[in-house]
Amino acid sequence: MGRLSVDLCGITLDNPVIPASGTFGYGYEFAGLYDINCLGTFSFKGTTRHPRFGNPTPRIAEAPAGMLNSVGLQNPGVEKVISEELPKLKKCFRKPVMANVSGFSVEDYAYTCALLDKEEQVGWLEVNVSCPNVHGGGMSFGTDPKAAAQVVRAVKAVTKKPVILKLTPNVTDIVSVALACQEAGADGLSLINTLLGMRLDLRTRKPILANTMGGLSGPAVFPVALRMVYQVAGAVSIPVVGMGGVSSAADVIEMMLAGAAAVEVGAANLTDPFACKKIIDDLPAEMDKYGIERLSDIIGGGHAWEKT
Amino acid sequence: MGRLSVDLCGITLDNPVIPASGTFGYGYEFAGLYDINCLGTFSFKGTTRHPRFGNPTPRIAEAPAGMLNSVGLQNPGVEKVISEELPKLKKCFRKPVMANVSGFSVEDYAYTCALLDKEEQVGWLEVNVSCPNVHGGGMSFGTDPKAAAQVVRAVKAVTKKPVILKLTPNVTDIVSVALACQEAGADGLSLINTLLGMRLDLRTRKPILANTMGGLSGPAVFPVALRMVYQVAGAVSIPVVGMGGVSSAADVIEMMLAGAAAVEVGAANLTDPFACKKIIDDLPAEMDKYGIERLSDIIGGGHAWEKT
Amino acid sequence: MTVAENKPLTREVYRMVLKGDVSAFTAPGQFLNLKLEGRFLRRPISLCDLGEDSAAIIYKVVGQGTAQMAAMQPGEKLDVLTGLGNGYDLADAGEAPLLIGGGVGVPPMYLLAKRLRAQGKAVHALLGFNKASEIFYEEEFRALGCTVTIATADGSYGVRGFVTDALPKSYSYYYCCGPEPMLRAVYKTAKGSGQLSFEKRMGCGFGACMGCSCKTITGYKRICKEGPVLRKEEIAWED
Amino acid sequence: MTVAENKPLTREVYRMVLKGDVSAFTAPGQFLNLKLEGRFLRRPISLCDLGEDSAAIIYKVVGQGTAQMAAMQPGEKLDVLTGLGNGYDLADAGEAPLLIGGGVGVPPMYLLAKRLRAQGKAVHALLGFNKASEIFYEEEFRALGCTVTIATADGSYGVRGFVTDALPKSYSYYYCCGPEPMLRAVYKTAKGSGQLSFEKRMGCGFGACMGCSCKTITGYKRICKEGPVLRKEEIAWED
Repeated sequence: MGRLSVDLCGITLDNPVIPASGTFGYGYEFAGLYDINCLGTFSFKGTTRHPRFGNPTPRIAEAPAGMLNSVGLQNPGVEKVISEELPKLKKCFRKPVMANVSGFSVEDYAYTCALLDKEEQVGWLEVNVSCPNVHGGGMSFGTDPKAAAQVVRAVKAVTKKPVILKLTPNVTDIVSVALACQEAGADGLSLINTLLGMRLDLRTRKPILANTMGGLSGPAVFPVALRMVYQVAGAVSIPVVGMGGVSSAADVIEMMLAGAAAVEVGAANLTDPFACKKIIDDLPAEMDKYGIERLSDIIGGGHAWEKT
Repeated sequence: MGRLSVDLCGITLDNPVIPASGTFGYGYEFAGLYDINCLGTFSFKGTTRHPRFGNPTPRIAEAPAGMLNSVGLQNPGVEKVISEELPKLKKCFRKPVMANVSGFSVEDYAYTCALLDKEEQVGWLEVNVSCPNVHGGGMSFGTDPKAAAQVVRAVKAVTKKPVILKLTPNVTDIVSVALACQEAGADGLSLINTLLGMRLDLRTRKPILANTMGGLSGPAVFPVALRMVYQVAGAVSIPVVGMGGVSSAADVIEMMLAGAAAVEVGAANLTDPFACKKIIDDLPAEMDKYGIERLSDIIGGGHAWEKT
Repeated sequence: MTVAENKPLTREVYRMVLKGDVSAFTAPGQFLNLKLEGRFLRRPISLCDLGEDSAAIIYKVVGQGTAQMAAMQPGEKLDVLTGLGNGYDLADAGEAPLLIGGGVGVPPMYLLAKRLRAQGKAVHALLGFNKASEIFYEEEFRALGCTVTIATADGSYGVRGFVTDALPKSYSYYYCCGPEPMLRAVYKTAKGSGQLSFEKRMGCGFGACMGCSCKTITGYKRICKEGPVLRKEEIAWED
Repeated sequence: MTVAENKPLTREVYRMVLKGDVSAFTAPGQFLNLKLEGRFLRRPISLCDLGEDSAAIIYKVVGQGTAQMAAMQPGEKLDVLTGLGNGYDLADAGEAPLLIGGGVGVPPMYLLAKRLRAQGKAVHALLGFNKASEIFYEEEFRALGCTVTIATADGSYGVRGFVTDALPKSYSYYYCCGPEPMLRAVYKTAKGSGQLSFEKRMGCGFGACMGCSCKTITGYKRICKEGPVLRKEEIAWED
């Protein structure tokens, strides 16, 4: 157990840094750049029951201190992920990986998770009920506590692996969704997914994204993400994985003080492929600055003042 | 009627640029810097029934491409605003001003609006049901369509001036709130107010804001604001005032394409006191770039492709 | 990398030379990805020329990002990802390849021409622009020993019309880079086989985000990774 | 404005001289507000010295913003709002004013001392620091003809302890600038009347946003507008 190690649902991570789903592919793009075993783990590309091409392009737009994406869950489908991607991954990553799952019906979720449950490489199932990109899809589950709880129960019924629900920030009351998921048996929560946003092209007078709207990520969303992590971590007793605009070791520390047991890094990987490695390398010096001996000591430390 | 002029609820604005409430005081701070009659109008400091000091300090925190504030509606109360601020304003601003009103009960709103209704300087009442800073205050009204409609009806009953409801973005479905306000008789809508956010001080391990959380504004929120303006303008038939991170003439045009009849500029005024004047000066050249003859022609132009 | 040169070629088109490690580049048609101060996403720009320790790019000022680039001074440092994408395969060129470039699609053709000339091929460069005032690099291609045809949409120089109005009778193979309408036209009109380079809004530029995916006969491809160069035979036009 | 000088005075404290129009400054104790590349909010920094067309500021590197400032080179341009806030009123000084500065609260005392010396006052400068290695401007105050007392918290130089442990027996009036705990201590211990300068996180710095309001005996005040200098008599400590 080093200074950086943390526990996530019973599995020890060497450090809390986790590339977020959709920004790290299935790992091997980055394995060509550095040894990805330095990561705590990573959450692989959102996987669905059936193969998906995703949304039409353009899928990407620039934003102030961030970006919009409407990739729309492009993935080869769970069977191919298991038969082709995971074997490739095994060659470059020896740690348990986080399997990110999306679906369009409760059955989809259960089907996909049941198959991934059999894969020993998979340490956690991160169930995305919040992808804002797919019409009538993921969105609806994550915005309704009952629907989210339904997904949790269906998934828990088919797996013994820890189930982490990934929540959408596009709601009035994220705490109620979080509590419903905990009650339904979720082992952890991860938040925030992207904020629904949009840009228009002044020349064509049309949306820049072919899908009209897309998810905003990057530093721009960090204060909103931190607020929601703080609120949720203060309300639930299961571990919370914080994400949303994290791009430095200091951001990781701030998220953990807010209550995150681990931290996912998303958009930063796309502007700097070495972002996560740099953050991990920077953490010890950053911890020294603030007199932090072990990262695990500060989880939720930002709530201590409330009791005084 | 110049190239820049637009109509807002029956009142003609020389241009659509409106400093947002809380970033322009009662006008005369800026009147010392330039002739504020160049503005379309401005929305004055959020005014309440009783005087308020607001929240404890720190009330301000830095954010990527934006800022957090938890000022908490500091204002001298409606009586003093009428007896002291408006007369001072009359000396430096000859156009109708937008009166921004907040309250903590339906009666508060009605009381404050009834008094402001008698002031001929006041052109519009912008009713803020979304201020995220006041515990148990504004927030609740704006997150519940029924409560928002209640406020609209109470205010409409005491004024003949156009009533513009200022909506919060911290909701799952802003369109439902917008439609409820329209149905209840609102003459217009303005959005978005700030996104609820938070920052922690890594040294003290406490929230930077004394009020724990505050409202995020600035360019960071622009894509979320644009998305909501686009959604609401596409759903309602009353004028929409767009705001959220607008800081350039191009942003104004993008907001109007999304459906905004006029545009409020907030945080930009705080980093550059001349921001609104510059935006107005830049508009004609920016319009030329995109072949826009009159700004009023492009309102909602970003929706045209939907019909094709 | 460090900006060594940054000069306008026309009113809107600039040429920038960057000094630094360029060992990652393996073929013409590849691109680099620039991080600009205050912009979140990188700017992908295709490689125009390659030196021992320098890379030349040509870009058009269209938005705030490129305007920022145009203002950069020699000596300024830039965070650059190099050697990105899958470039042109010279093996198919044959003896008399045709290189078709349109507007900012011209630059990658320059390094390709240079390499093909080095192999002693008879290179015909067919370059399309809107009008005479926007033409650049005509002399540079001639200096490589290419035969050059210029087409201008308004007829103010060379052949009036599009590159497809100036296709030569015979060539062994073609390489093409330009705006999508031009790619489609060339795909439909040009005889024989070729390779075409595509442009799409990218997130990362190195294959991670699936932001620039497209459908092809041989499956889904990432323009930034398996592309930007695709073979005519695998292209499946969306819509 | 343009950076003319930017040098460290201690390991963490820097002095920057900015050239440009400084006509908006009317009194010591006022501040300027800097826009830094990539930072949204401006950085308010109190005026340390004033020339015909230049202003000197002294700042401590505490965060990313100030670290960015420390890296700035002469010649670099900065967007600066000048002449902000309500400074010290010299009219109350009397013949032998006491100037109390702590840490980065020392700089505004320098211009004040300069102005008071120009009026022929007998100025006593009482400056507090954490330790000897953090002391700056002792000689500069002496050069103005001030009597100078230094207090260090760790006793590594001058009087051991806080400025309140080194208050002189007699003085006509006091002016004070420093961290809030020091202001409170001086407010409680120092005899007679004075003016104290406050620091708060600001939004705009020119009175628009109400981000830095505080309660006083005479009503609500904005630290950036009616402040940063408040008279002892009007101060109402929050808490």
